[in-house]
Amino acid sequence: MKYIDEYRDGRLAKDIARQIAALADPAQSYHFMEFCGGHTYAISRYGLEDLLPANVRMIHGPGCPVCVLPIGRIDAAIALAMRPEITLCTYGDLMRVPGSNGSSLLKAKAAGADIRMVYSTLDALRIAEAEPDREVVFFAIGFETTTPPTALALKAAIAKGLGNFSIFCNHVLTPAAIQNILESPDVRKLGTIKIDGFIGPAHVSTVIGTEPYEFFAEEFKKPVVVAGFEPLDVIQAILMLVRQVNDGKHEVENQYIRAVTTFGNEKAQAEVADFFEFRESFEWRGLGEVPYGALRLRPQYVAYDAEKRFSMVTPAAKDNPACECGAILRGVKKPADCKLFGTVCTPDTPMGSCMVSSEGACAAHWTYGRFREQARQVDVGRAVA
Amino acid sequence: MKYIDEYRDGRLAKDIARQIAALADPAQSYHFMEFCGGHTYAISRYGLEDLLPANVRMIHGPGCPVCVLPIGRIDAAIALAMRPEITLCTYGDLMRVPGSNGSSLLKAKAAGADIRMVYSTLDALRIAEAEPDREVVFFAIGFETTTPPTALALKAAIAKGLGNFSIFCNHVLTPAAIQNILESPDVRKLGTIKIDGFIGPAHVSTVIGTEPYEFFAEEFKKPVVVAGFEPLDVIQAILMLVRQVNDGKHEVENQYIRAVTTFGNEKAQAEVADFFEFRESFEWRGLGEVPYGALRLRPQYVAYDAEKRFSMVTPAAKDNPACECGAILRGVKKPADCKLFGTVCTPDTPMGSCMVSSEGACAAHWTYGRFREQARQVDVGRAVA
Amino acid sequence: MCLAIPVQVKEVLPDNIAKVTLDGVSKIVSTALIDDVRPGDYLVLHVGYALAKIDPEEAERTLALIRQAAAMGDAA
Amino acid sequence: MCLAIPVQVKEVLPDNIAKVTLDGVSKIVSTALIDDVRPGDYLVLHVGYALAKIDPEEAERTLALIRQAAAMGDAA
Amino acid sequence: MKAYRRKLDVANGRVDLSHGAGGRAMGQLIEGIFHKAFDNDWLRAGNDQSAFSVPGGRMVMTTDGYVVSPLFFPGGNIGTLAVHGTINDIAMAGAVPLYLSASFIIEEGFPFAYLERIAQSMGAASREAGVPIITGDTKVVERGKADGVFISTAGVGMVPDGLDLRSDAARPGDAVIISGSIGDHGVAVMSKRENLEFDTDIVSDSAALHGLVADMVAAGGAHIRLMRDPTRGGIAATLNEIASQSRVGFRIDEDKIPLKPEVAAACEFLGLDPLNVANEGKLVAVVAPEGADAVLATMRAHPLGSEAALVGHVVADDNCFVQMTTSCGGRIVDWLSGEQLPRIC
Amino acid sequence: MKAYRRKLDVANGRVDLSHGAGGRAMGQLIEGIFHKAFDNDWLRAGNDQSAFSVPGGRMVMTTDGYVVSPLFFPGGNIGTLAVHGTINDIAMAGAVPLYLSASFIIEEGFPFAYLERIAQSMGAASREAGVPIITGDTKVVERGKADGVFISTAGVGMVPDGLDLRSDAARPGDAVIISGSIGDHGVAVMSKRENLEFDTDIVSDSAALHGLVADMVAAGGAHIRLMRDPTRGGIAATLNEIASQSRVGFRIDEDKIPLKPEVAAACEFLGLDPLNVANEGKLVAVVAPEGADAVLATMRAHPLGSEAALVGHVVADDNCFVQMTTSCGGRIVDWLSGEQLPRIC
Ligand code: SF4
Ligand code: SF4
Ligand SMILES: [Mg+2]
Ligand SMILES: [Mg+2]
Ligand SMILES: [Mg+2]
Ligand SMILES: [Mg+2]
Ligand SMILES: [Mg+2]
Ligand SMILES: [Mg+2]
Ligand SMILES: [Mg+2]
Ligand SMILES: [Mg+2]
Ligand SMILES: [Mg+2]
Ligand SMILES: [Mg+2]
Repeated sequence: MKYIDEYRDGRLAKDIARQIAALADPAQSYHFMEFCGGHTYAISRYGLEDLLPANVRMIHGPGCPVCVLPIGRIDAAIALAMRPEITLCTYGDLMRVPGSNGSSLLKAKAAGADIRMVYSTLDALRIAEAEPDREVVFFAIGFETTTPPTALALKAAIAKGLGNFSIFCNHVLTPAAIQNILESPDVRKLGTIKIDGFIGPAHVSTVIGTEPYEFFAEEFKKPVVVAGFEPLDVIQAILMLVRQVNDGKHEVENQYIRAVTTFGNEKAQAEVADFFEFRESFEWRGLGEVPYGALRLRPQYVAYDAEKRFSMVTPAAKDNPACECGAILRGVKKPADCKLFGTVCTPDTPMGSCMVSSEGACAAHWTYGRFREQARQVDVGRAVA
Repeated sequence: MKYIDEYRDGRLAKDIARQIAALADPAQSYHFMEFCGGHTYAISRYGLEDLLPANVRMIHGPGCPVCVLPIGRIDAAIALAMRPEITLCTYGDLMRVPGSNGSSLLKAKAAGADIRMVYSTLDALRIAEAEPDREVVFFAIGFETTTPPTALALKAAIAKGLGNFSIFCNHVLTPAAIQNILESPDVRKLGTIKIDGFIGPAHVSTVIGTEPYEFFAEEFKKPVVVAGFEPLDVIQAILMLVRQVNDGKHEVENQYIRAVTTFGNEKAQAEVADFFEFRESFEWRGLGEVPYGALRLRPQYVAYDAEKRFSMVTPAAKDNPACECGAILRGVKKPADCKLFGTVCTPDTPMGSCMVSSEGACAAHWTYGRFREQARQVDVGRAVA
Repeated sequence: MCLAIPVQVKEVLPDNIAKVTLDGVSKIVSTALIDDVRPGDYLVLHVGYALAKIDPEEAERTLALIRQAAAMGDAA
Repeated sequence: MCLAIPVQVKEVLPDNIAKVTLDGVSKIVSTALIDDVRPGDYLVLHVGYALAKIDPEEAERTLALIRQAAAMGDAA
Repeated sequence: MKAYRRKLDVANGRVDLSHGAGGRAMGQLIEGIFHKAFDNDWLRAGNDQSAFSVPGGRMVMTTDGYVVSPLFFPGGNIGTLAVHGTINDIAMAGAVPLYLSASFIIEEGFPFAYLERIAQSMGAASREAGVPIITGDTKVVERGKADGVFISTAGVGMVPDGLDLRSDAARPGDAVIISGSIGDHGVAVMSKRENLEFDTDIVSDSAALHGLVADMVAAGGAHIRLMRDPTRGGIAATLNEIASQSRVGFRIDEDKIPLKPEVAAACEFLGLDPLNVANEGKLVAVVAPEGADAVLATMRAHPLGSEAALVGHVVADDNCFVQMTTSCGGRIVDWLSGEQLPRIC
Repeated sequence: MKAYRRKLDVANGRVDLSHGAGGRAMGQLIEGIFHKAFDNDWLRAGNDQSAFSVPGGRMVMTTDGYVVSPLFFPGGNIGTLAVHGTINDIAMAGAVPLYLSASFIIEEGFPFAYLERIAQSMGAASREAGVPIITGDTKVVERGKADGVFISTAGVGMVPDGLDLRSDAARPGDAVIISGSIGDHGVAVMSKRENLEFDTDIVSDSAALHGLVADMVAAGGAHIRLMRDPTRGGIAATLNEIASQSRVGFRIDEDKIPLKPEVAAACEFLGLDPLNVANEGKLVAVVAPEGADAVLATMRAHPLGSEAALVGHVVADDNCFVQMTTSCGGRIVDWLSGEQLPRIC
């Protein structure tokens, strides 16, 4: 697979890792946050942690749109889907996300809700056209990457005069979240650790470009390397971050230059701007309220806004108080530090947001990496015995 | 089963049969037509033919509302049922009745039509109430017996303001048909045989009484005995007819006096009269056009008349030209005289009206009595060999 | 034609409805076409509606006539 | 986040639609967010929409940098 | 660090698509409901198939799919049927049923509570019969693509040495014996059908007949020509099948056929002939004349055959007619044409 | 006077409710489509069960329900799956498959033409495998209560003397061998699913593996610990099942797992892991180290095992982890959680 296989070469990855080890100052530690779930996934899936020296540590950020969706939004979607006139279209990722009281879209479907999994917003549009008697609602989630397809669907629905199509908008914004991680008042409550740099999003950046990260790099004096999602992309980005730290720099670098430009896809940005506007504040699961952290439909498209059209309310719903997602998403704790991890909380029965999608920090660690804890525990156990 | 078992006593039947044999003049033959399929069924089901002397012969009349429904009406019902908005409710009897080109409601259902079998008009009403988005059409068939329940359903639909309920009316009238058998121009074409008397309908007569038969008895000089549907009822009625013939009488007698009165159920008649009026003419399968042979909804109920509401057309459709139903229904021929009988035409693949319902002359003979032909053929064969 | 059976009224219910039975099988039916329905009455039931009352005396009389004809046949 | 893959344009179809392939698997996708799509182009595909073009020269440059870093690590 | 598993919420939960996807949720459903209910080591071993030893000889294999609606009815449910029906098809060869398999196709949304009730009934029926369910399969299909649950069972059994019952073995003169009253099952099921609802105390006759059959084989094995359980299509279909397969006719006597008054009454209500109505715990045996008395006596001594009756005989008839003597004369008993529908006329 | 029967209009006709009612229409459907397609004397005998002789010894029985959607896909259809899948479950015990049963649950309205195509494929698959379908059942349910057709097959087979493969038999040090490339079946089916449609030349690997297995048993019977066909849930589910049943772990090597580029590409499109994707003509064998080479060589000599590969080993691990070495490091291979869904992220 061109542009995939070349970037998965394990030998090169190991060589670069050796170079990282050679460059990393043994007297100091390097903490880098990969904001995106895509990077978290690559790190876990390919076992990149095994290659890094002990003093280079990756902190998994909140960058998974499924994980960050608050329970209340899931509850609202379920309540909507249970209405007999509604057909709720959703990406498969959302089906198993837990709402309150063990509910989920998968279970709502089993209980009779008309919920259809779609691969693309185009499928949702097709359903709305084919079944004019149904109220077809597209459950829109995703970062900047996924928003333009929603905008185009809305545009097409308007062009076709599809009166039975609407959008439950949950699109969220990356820069706002990164900023929140660095400056939110919660940081004090949860404690924080030093973050020495960021790996910036791959596909979000194809849309928004590298320019939006300049502010952080400057304001918080942190290097940012925008990187692709393949293992070599990630390991190269880590090398670039180590170099910046060693050089005392805090620049925005672009490792994913084959697909990301400085200003991104301006056509896509324009489509989004036509239909969406900022929300003043939006709850991110695990992060709390994030100012300007999400989008909603512009007022002139109220007829297509499912929240308005169906007077949806987002019930207040609490995460499990034992869940450490907040601290994990800020790098203060690791998944295995949570006492629910791997006991009551697993991908089959997720309790917190980080266990929801395979890109969540806890899920990635459970699915791909938990043998490491185990190996450590076993080793410790043997040493003690 | 009270009022059933007593009238099925085989010993008594045999004794009465002997009395018939004793009374029947060996020098003459007695041809009686049982108008009703119910009687045809009883004769075949209980093997009453085995009991009668050779010179007393029963001719099976057209009295089965399923059998007499013209192909075109079935075709029209199928065309209606195939419309996506329509739910067609029907008694189970109609499901297998053949329309043109091997079609049937059963096959239309298999092809996707929404067709529901109901036990009662009440069920059809319930469906219309429960599914307000469906256009629920009740496929009404039947003689005077079955018409009052249709009238009550219509009354209830009006009272409940059920705008999605309507009736495809195929209710037919017994006296008109009997008259047709005796005087239709077809009789000349098909030939006819002497009919010495009629067994009059059981349950039709609970509604209309015995009075309507007075006209025939008088006009055509034929005795009529209204009789119940149990075997003893039938055999007693035959005895009564033999007596009348022997006595040169042509009266209306009432064997079924436990349930039938002279003027019938006047309350039921009034309900029918409120909602229905005569059709000037209506095709009976096997008989052709019968003047005043059927009912339709009165014009003020046009909104409930499926024929009007859905602009139904009854396509011209021909029976199989080899089918002898017309002659059989007039007693000119017997089922086994038809060359299609038992070869291409069986209850599984009926070609003509008489093979359709288990009360049709051909079907009853096939299902219950065909071993007699066989026995005769075998006997003949042996004699020849 | 016209499948109909004799059933006995067990219970008269509101709105022209009755519970009827035949040998241990019972069903709810409409009696809207019949006046003065009482428990114990026998009715002729067709497609969920009672069409007529059965007159027990006439029924007995018919049976008596049948038996009488049969006796004559038996003798014959 | 944001599963996206590099696909090659096989055929440009009317109405901002293209047929794209990845190793013998092809699919119809929307190119409404991209200008000047041509057969042979590589695109980044996400939920049925192309989001960006892949620049082959930059891709080669990145790989060269990676190999260079690796060579240094290998030597290390 | 073993994964904790939340208990199946059998009281309130429902089957969803994950229960058919081959992952942990499916494993939990199978263990929590099926293994628990069927309770044997074969299943617990968790192999793709189950093994057993046989002594060598003639075996039989059979299968049936169960799609009954409603799923629960007086006297049983789809699960008891699935066990009894397949055991009976084995027993009709005179064979000793040994093992069953069960394939479940479940509609998304089906309540765990119903599934457990069905599985428990199956487990109980299989234990009572001494025929374990040793292997199975579970699939889940989307809502609207099934009707609650469908069950297909298959079974194997061992035929006693020297016994060879076949549907073409009926000979003129043979006796026709029915093990008990007909139509109970069909009437019990129809009494709960929407739109037909009527009240009756009739319960399904669903039962495993292999015990009765074993007694019959012991008493008159050499004389038994063949056996059939008259399920779909009733006695009428069974006799017609035998007639055409053996190229014979039947002459049976209506008066001798055991029939409960309530079943007769329900058939009057619905316009059905009890001869066409399904049975799930009855058998029809065709027995050489010299063995008829012994077989009948043995049947009557068994609780499932206490009302057994000799109802007629096989006759030579190239037309394969099933003729029946009625109270008044004679008639043919034919297959039912088309679906068994309530009629108005 | 035998009743004439109009020919089944296979080209244009559809299954209606009468075809499941136990009357003549059902008989005609069964004879006209199933008996014709499966073509053997057991079925034609028309008994409720079919008989066969066995020599005595250990037998296996298995069942599976088939509900695949779409019914037809590149490389096969629901019928070929129903034959291959059940044969394979028998073969996984090292057994010689002998006989199959087939239970059909058909949705009202299903075209005869499709049913015949499916039945013909089953007949061909069963003849090719030498495993006849000797007994069956047909039910018809109302439109909207099934999904075209469901098929449940069961099968029996005879285990060669001395062989005892069990899911708890894997031991540390054993070799893990896969018979060929993974994920072909799942990708072929998904390529035809509505909303997912993509074009690929990939065809299902659906195949009967008992021939391959017989060779393996002949070459290294004593060394084979167990075999599994990695169907639903893919290789990942199969290895995890074995791990937990044998209380061991696995260490496998991603680079060694045979995977077609098109399958890898389709999984990239859909966001799926090929390890979770279903196979229908592949097996995983766990083999004692001393037998691994011989077994692997034998497999490679068989057309269905020409791409067989030794992909890893069993390790001692109380946690029963399936660990996989990737190009860059290591990871766990876990069961799939929930349904296999295309993902966006
Ligand atoms: S293991 Fe579960 S509960 Fe604990 S932090 Fe992770 S998601 Fe939250
Ligand atoms: S046998 Fe069939 S074709 Fe012939 S007269 Fe009777 S119904 Fe008509
Ligand atoms: Mg069977
Ligand atoms: Mg059933
Ligand atoms: Mg059976
Ligand atoms: Mg299985
Ligand atoms: Mg049977
Ligand atoms: Mg199996
Ligand atoms: Mg399947
Ligand atoms: Mg299997
Ligand atoms: Mg069967
Ligand atoms: Mg298997």
